[in-house]
Amino acid sequence: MNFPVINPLSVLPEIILLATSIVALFIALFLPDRRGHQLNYLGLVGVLAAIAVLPMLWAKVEVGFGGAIVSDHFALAMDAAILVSALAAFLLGLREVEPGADYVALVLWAALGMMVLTSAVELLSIFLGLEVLSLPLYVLAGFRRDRTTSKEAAMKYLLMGAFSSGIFLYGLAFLYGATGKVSLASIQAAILQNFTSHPLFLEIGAGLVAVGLAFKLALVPFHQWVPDVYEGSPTPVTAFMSVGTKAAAFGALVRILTVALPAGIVHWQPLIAFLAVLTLLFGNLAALRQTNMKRMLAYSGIAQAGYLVVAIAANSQMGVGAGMFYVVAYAFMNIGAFAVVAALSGQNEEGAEIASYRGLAYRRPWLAVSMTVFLLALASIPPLVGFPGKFYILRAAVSSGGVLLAIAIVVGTMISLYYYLRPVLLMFTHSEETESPFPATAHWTAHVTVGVMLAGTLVLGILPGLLTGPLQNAVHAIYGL
Amino acid sequence: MVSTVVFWLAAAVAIVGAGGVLLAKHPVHSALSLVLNLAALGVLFLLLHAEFLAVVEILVYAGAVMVLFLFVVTLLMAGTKTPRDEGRFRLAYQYLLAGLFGLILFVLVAHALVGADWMSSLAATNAGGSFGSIAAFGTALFTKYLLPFELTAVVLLVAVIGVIFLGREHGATRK
Amino acid sequence: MLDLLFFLPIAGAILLFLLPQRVARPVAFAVALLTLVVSCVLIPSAFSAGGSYGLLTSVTWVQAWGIHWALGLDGLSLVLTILTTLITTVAIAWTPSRDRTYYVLFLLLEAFSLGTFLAADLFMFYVFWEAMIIPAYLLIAGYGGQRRARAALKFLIYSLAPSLLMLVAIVGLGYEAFLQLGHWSFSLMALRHLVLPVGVQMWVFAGFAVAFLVKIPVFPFHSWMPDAYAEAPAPVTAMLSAVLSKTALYGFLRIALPLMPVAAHRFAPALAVLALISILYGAIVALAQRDGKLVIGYSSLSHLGLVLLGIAALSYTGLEGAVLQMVNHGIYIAALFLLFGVVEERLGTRDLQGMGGLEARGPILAGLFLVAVLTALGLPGLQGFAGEITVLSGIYLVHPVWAWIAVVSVILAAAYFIRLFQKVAHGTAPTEGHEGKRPEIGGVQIALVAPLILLMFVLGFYPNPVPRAVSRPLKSVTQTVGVATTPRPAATSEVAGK
Amino acid sequence: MVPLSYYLILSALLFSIGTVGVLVRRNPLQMFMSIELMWNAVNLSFITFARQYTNMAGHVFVFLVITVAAAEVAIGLAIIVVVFRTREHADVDELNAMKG
Amino acid sequence: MQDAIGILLLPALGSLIAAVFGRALGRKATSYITVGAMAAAFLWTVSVVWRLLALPPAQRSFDPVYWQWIHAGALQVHFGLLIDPLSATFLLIVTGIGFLIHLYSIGYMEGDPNFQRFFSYLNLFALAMLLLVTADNFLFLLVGWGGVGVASYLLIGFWHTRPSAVTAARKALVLNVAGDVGIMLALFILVMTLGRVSYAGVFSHVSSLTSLQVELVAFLLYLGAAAKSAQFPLHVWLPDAMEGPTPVSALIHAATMVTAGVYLVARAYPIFHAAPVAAEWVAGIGAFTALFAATIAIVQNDIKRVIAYSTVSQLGYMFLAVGISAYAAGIFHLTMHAFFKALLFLGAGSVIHALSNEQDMRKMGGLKKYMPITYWTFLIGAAANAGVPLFSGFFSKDAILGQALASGHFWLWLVGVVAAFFSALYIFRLFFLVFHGKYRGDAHPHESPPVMTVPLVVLSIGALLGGYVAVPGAWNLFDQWLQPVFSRYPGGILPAAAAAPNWGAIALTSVIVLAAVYVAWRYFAGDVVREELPAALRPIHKVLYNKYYIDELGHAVFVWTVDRLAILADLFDRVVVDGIGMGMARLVWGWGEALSPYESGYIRRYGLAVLIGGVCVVAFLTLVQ
Repeated sequence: MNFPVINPLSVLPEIILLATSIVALFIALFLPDRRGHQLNYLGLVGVLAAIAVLPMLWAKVEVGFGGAIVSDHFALAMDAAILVSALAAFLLGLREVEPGADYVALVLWAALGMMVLTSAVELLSIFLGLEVLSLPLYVLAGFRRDRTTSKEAAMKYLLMGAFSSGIFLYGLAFLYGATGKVSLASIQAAILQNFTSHPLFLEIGAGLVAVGLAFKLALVPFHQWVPDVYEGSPTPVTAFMSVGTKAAAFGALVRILTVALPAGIVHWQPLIAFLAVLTLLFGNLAALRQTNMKRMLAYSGIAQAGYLVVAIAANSQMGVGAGMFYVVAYAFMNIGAFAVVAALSGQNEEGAEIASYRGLAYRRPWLAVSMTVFLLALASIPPLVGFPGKFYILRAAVSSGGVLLAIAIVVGTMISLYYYLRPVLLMFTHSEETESPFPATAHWTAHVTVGVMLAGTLVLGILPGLLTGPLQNAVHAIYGL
Repeated sequence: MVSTVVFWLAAAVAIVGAGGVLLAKHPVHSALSLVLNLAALGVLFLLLHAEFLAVVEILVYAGAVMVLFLFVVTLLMAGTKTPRDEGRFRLAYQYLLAGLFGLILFVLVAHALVGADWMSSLAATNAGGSFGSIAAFGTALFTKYLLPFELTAVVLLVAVIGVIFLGREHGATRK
Repeated sequence: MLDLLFFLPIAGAILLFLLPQRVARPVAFAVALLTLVVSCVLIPSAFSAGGSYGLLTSVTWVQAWGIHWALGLDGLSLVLTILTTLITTVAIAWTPSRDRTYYVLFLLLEAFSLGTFLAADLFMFYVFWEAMIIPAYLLIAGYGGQRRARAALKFLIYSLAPSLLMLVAIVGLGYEAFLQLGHWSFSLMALRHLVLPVGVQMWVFAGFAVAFLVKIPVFPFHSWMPDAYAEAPAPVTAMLSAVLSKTALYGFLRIALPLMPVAAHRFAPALAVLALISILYGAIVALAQRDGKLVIGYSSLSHLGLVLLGIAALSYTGLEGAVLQMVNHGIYIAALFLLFGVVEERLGTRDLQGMGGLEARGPILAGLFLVAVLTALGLPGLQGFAGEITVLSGIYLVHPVWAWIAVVSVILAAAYFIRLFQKVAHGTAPTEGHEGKRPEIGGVQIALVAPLILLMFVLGFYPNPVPRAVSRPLKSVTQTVGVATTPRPAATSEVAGK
Repeated sequence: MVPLSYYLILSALLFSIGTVGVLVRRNPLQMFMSIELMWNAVNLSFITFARQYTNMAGHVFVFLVITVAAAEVAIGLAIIVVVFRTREHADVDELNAMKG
Repeated sequence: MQDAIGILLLPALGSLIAAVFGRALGRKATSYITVGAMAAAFLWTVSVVWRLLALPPAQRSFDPVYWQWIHAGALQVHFGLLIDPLSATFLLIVTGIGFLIHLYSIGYMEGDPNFQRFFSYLNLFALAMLLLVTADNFLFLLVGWGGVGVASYLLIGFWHTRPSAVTAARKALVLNVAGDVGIMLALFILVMTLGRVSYAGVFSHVSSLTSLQVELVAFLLYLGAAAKSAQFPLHVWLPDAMEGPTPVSALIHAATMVTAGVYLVARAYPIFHAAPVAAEWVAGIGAFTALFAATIAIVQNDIKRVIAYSTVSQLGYMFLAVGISAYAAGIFHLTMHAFFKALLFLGAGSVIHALSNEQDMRKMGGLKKYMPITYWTFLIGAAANAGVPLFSGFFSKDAILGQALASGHFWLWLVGVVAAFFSALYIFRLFFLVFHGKYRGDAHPHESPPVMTVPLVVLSIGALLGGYVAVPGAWNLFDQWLQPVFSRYPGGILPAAAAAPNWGAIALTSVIVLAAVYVAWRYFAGDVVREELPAALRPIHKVLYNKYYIDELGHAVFVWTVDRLAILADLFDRVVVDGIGMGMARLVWGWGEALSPYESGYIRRYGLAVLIGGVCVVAFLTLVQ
């Protein structure tokens, strides 16, 4: 037997997360339950350690497990976004979810699954990554078992998730069936050498795989679970999965579609473009009428996914770069927004009703200003990070001839202005009520999260060049596969 | 020749089992139909030289998993009750559309499959070499596909911890 | 030095956060004044020889996207820069606010407006263009009148939504640069070298034009204007009308015309039609307003329509007149809004029916208001006339019919402005309420508005510095647009720009 | 000899029946069973393809799918129990507290 | 001649000081400063004229340029002053009569709370008027033009608590601005065609314009002139302008501003010469206005209104003159008119002042014995206005009529003669109603203070003797004085002017005028006012009394229409324009709402969407390719 070269470096962050989770579970055996929440900090440390090794790994592309997984720049960049969102899950989790070892372990595993999904280059690992991502999230969505909405979220997520996993799996089967290969590189090679058993298999496979990932990305019409699950899940989990899942699914979609399945042969490009337009229009329109902040952010997230997918539809290196940038941008602004919601919430999501934000600027100026910044960033107002993000995507769209895509983005953004800016207006309107619905203080970790996200939103907004250069390398890396 | 007969028999059973899952009123009946379906699939796996997987399918799936299902069906008193009738037509055209698009899906995929001419040339017998053997399977699993195999460990861990968490009496263990 | 102009107000805004509330107003004023001084100090350097800009700072901002932090100063940006700093200085200290944030936002508004005028890179132009809207929005939303929430949101959406089309246009230009130059670029100077296909020119121009037309505003894109102008506090309205609207007109001169000359020719008739409608429509609607602020607001619609018409004429004289009128409009409209703000504050209403007798009870205020009104209605000898006559003759040179139509508004302007003044100043004072407060302007405000009043006279009798300052940039615009300008004496043989 | 495409068509049929099952059943357990049906239909495809290419990857895939399915069932059933233990009817249509 | 600008600066300073420091300086000091400024300006003017006279006639023209006003493309304008006999004449009128009226105002406005402001406005007016007449280009002419309009607006509306004054002021301003627009348009044509706006530049290149262009320019200039000089049908603002204080009426609405139109036509004579159609039009409208206004004046009862219509009528004569190219005659009449009309207004002001602001002539009468100085000076003014032989008006009016006849405009001459009859009739009707008969009012009439009577006396001397600078058949100093101006470019001198006076025509007019005076004496010198009229005359009286309903017509056509249009446009703005924007917003919102049912909360429905979406995806990929 020829054992493959495992190359632990290629999965170093994953190993760190896994080790941390094991340690957490182990410690939990000896820790009194009331101190269980301290494990949260352990999780934090684990994630920080994983983040810390990313720059080390940046130097060189590491291939592991006989080519099943690569730690290239693309993967590392996506990992960063995922880890940041995992960080948020820990930082924000202290108050709402009463975390213990189980919470810590589940979050870490979900993050692990996400990271595998973005770095796996072979169908089996991709599938496993998707499942490792999904299963903990089903549980996490229902983590507040005392809340009907949380349980309902778990149920909906589970059933829809398993259903779409089935579809995804069937798609993988067809990709496998078309070429007899499971590694993306060899699939691509087979396609390019016209060595496919039947071209339609590729199309079916690409379609079903896209549907499965579109489900995770919350593209219309596969998005319907998103508002319910985001609303019902505990806020830290929502923050985590809204960003992490999208980053992971984006990574996988990029690897499978733009890298493995050349758009000239497998005709997914118009499809993805259509889905993108549908998604961003639908998401923005549906967000208009929301009264619950989390639900509004869920629809906003759908719309944002639409923008993100435009980057894929551009089917170019620039598009991939734009998508990566946007994922990072989205991580900062979206987590930031959820962080403010969490900071305003105690046990019971007091911060979810938009109406209760009235006059916030005069009661909690720091949070109100931060929220304003995040919402403006989501509305892609310069000089906040959402703007260069969207600029990059527009650039990619226009340069691949997709002026209509660009116009669609613009129309979607126009619609979005209303719902992003109405809360801002509300926060800056003097309120007659003296009674604040929010708890008087927030946990310090929430403030830290808000601060970090604010810094990211501003710094990357003003100096997008910090990211664009490295991302350019990342794009080359993925195409150099 | 035998294999042809076995295929048609197993296929028929599998379809019947699937139909049972789809149509049976009581969940227990559905579960039993699914067992039937899985058993038939096991037979088909055998025909395709996947002896090990056939065993796994029947042992793990038809055995362990379905027992778990039945266990839960009986655990949930509510599960034995059928859903209220008044809600049946709440999504009236759901049935119509689901059936229609299920059919379209099948037709689309089948259309692609029928068009694939290479399919006819398969010899059901000896594919040669060690294909389908446990040894070959094990080799593949532990060499080329080591990473996914390792990941299943995480999946199982998730299952364990998740179920422990969910099964715990709420609020009993903390504070 | 140029960067200083932008960062000074930004630094001031940050500083204000750290200082106690009670010094906010003087500090904000000092910062604004300092900015004004800096902008005046820069006057000579705007005309130093060399490239198209007299002063240019350029640092790579985002390498990968070909974006530069580039600020450029030439005569055109100079006059608008000084206008901005001047109006800000006057407006920021106009009314005392109990809230430090007010001044912070005001300084941010100044900084971003300056950025828009100075940007030598389209990306930067867009960034400032959008960023500018936010402080304005918050100023309306936080400090406006009764219906401010609706007004602010309307302002915001009307301002931001069309700007996004401009963003697409900008990206399109960048891509064209990539196709032709081999690298992405948004530098105005680099983009001038492009030879854009007509189709591209058309849609890019359209993208810019829509954003600009809404911001100016021009009929039928003006419906944010009545709400925003009416509900915003007077100094903010002054900024909106005096400075923010100019950014759009400036955009036409700086970007739309020189970069898309063919499209400019094709779109000019359409722009002219909209401008003509605005001119007459604004004037007619102004006649019917009961809200004094809206009379001024609709007058602005009419007057800015004239500026746009001057631009659409694409003649050198028209452009010179347009810029002159931009400066003039900025000064008198700011004065009008500020002074009317005092009236409103003292009488507690904007309804003209409930006013009157100001001439007897607040003669100084009435006198200052009169001067501003006369300037605005284009009284010969005051500053409004200089711009009006130049822009109209510029239009007449090319399209006499446009000028014939536009000139009707001069008569209407006399009618509605005099109606406004008479309602405010003449007649007897309303009998109910208001007896407590003497409707007279305060000393500080007199000192603040005095420079504006003075400028109305000075620029009325000696407007020449403005056209002289902008002649080089505008000549280069007309050269690009390729319109044979009027026969000019030999002095014009020196070639400006590229 | 039965052509391999027959297996695949059978697989497609079972998959379609599974999807329809998910959409028409209201009992969460039956929905879940339908999902299992889908997954197993896919398994059949994998094995068929593996047979076609005499490539063990399909087999490994099926093995992994079965493992994951087992784990998923465990978690899924646990969630179903948590959700429906307190309810009278096991009807997913009753879970619509969140919508719009 | 560089220093001629001082004439402008003096009133400018006076106005500024009175406006800014008036309150601090007090009434007395303010009046000294402003009146002093006018006096100094007058003396300065005299010195300028003196120096002009010292030069040979052909060199009596100076055009100092002070600064470049604007240099923007085609528009290049310098600020410069043109000092020649024509502008010098106006300078003399404006500063001289202006000084007298300033002086008079000290008495008249005594006790007004806004005394200082009044003088500031008066000086401002003087500044604008001086600028108007000395500007060396059309643009600065327009500056002065607009300036006098605004000063007039301010002074008409000076008593701003009177609603009628406010309305009258607005009417005056809007109509004046309408006239400004005419000049602006003319200016644009000049800029476009000649690239010049200076008089010298334009006049020496008139020949390069097409005849259509030059006619258009002439008509547009005339539009401005007609608005300012109250020519039919733009005269409607002038009678209403009598709402202002009487010195204002005297200065602005009689002596100076309203004659600016005549000045403009005279100044632009090369253009009008090249535009015969426009010139005929000017003359025709002038003659018509002379008759038309005179008929109205006969039946009015308000003393100032009569004089106002008289002004309109006299302006008609002047336009008649300049229209037939009898420029010197027109300016001559203008000058004489300045004397006697200022005199009449100030006299009327004296009466009104004496009667505590009573303006209705039916409540006057018999004032002869209370106010002797006013009576005698007024008599001179009335005689001059009527054209009674040997008074100044006689000479100037006959110069116009004579040249009309000589140049072959028989019908214009006839209209002028008929108007002369009415002129004499209305002014002596006024005179007899006010000063003869029995006093019918209830105030206590008294003679005005010297500060008011001295100007009356001075003006009456002018009205009495001014005419003798040009005695028909003997000498014409006035023509000689203006000759260098009108001979510079072709068309300034009417060939007929040299012809011998038509003694028959002069005699005829004299007889007609004297007949009119007799009729007036016969009917209006009695103790009571005759109210009853013959039945045949009643409808005519009604039409005349209502000024031919021109005001009503204008109101209906313009004011009413524009007001309705404004209200409609405002409605349109609120409902349609705003509605479209808001409607789009609501539409988008509606789409958002419409999506709501699809997010039903039912898991199975979500699954169905996934299936349908998935099937569509697969169908697209497998079938569409």
